[in-house]
Amino acid sequence: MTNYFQKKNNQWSILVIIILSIINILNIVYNTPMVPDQHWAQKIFYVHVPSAWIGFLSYFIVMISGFMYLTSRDNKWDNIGLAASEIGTFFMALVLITGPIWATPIWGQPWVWEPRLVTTLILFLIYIGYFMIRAYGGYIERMKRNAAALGIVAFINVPIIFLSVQFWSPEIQSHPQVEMAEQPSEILSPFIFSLIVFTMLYTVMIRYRVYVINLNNGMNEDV
Amino acid sequence: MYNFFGYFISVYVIVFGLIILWFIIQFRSENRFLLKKYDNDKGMN
Amino acid sequence: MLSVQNISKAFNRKKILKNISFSQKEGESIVFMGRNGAGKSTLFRIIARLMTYDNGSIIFQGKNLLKVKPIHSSKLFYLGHSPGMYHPFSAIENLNFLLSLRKIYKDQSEILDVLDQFGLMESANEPIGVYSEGMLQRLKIVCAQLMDWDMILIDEPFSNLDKDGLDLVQKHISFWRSQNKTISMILHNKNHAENFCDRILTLESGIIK
Amino acid sequence: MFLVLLKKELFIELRSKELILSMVVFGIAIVLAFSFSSNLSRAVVINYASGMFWITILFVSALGVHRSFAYEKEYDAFSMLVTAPIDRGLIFLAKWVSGFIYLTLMEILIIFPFFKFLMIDYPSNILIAISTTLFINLGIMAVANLVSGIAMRSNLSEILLPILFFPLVSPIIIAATKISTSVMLNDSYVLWEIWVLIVGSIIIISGLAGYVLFDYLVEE
Repeated sequence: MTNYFQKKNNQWSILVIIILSIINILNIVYNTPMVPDQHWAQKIFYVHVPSAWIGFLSYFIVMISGFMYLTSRDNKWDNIGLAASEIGTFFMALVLITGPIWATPIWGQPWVWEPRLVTTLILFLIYIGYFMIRAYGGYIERMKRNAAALGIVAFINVPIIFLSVQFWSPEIQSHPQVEMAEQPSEILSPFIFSLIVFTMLYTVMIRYRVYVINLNNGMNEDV
Repeated sequence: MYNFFGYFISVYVIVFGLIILWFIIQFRSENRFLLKKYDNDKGMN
Repeated sequence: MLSVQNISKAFNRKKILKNISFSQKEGESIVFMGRNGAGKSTLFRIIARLMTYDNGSIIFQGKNLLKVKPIHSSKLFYLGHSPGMYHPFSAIENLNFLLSLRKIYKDQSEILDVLDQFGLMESANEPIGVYSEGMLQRLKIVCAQLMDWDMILIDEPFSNLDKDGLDLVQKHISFWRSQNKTISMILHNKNHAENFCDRILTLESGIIK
Repeated sequence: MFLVLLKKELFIELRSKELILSMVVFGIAIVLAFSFSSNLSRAVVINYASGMFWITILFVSALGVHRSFAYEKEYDAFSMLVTAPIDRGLIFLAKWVSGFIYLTLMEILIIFPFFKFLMIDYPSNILIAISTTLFINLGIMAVANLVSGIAMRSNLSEILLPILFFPLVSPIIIAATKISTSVMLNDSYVLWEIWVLIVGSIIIISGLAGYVLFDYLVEE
């Protein structure tokens, strides 16, 4: 039971991630255009949207692993579900922290009923309930089933929450970069690069977390 | 030229700081489990 | 009739049942014994599909219960510790509901005279919330008598029964056995077990001895 | 088979009348609280009325669905229901429809004091108002039963149910308030047609999810 980072390829992966992140930050700071009136605040976009993308991606993985766990009853899927939900909620929290910071310079007031932010908030609240179920769901095997079911229910509600919030606040001037396609290419390419780096970072994080969970479960089993 | 620079820096510090913090927490909890497991194995044989 | 192959179940990672396997032929009756917490009730609840299990398989009348729709286990009946009925309903309403759940249509007189046999006639119309433990136990046996099943799982049929309640239940169980029905029970004292079953299996910390 | 389960749900309520009484009393208490706090001008109350109404319905349905599952826990009646040879999704459907009936009954009793206490005049076309309210009740009860199916067996179900229920029901509440305000001001249908579609999609999705997931949730 060695350390996760004693294995050769894991060391390589974490090194690659560190280098790529540094390149990513330098790339964002230096060769992205300075949008006339937003100046530096616009550059938050390169971090804010990828972490939101990872949050929703990991909640999607929670749904998939929940579905697989319910059908195949294999503990492996539940570990993935737990790891994905933890990292997903971590990134959603990041989005909810950086959102208002980004909104103050651009729109003047911190919290704005913008569809994406509100969907993130609602999902974040649902996942607080998810971790409550994991803590108080009765004995472990049943708690895993309930958590998997909630993971599925939470994600199938994402499109509905997004749609209902979208129509609820059309009058608010929408997210600055809502039309991803028409962005000038020199904004788009660093954004795509940052998105890729964040996704790779996410894969390393989730593998590491699953390894630690297995260690934890393995340790309890022998007791 | 450097207006809103404060917001930019704070967001990046928060995001990458918390990610590094997360890795540190995982690393420490992993060591704790390995240590506990090592005591178990040592105690066992 | 029923074959259980290496069922195992864990609560909070503590293995309660470790690879239980046994089989039961038509008309054979088995008594499970073992001290409290050995996993007897858990095994019964798993067979009755009330509780999930980690691995293994249960074949009832040739069908794997996990893979198949619940309709196929209609001939299997389970009586647990708790009466499993609704406290606001009266005895008759509960029985009618449970019978219609299994698409069995019996006229009222038949229900009434079985209730009469068990001495529950005078309180048949009161909500079972006011029944005593012994009356609830008799009501469970009445329910078993009315249902049509090929195999029954009874969890401690003789608990908190008075003298003639005991004779009544014993009479019915031997009546069922004479009708070549498969019965598996959980009992605690030996002499009861002797004259009611062909085989005794003791469950000791998750393994069948 | 579904009718048998539904008949049981309705009879159990006729027998003890616990559920409806607690829902009505709780609803009236909330309406009283609103009417005391809203001594504002009638104009303000008009556009808040639908919000107040749906908040009352939200809390009352959380209470109601929790009560209806509490019956199953007494004497472990659920075990006989689960071991019966029926498809477990039917239990969810029966709970859903009986919850819908109770909620509608409760609303009928609440509507009169609600409009009187808050001095609001009734919406002009009653028919549309009633049909939309029933439609939204169905949506709320679908989510409520799905969530209580998940939280019911855990030992902290009283706390878990509201925590899980309110975030999940928030899209319906947004849609409900939008529909009710536009019904009150009787705008043309095309304006609030999107909200009816949203509530419809929630009903379909929660209903299906409940029907499929209940098989896994119901086993101990």
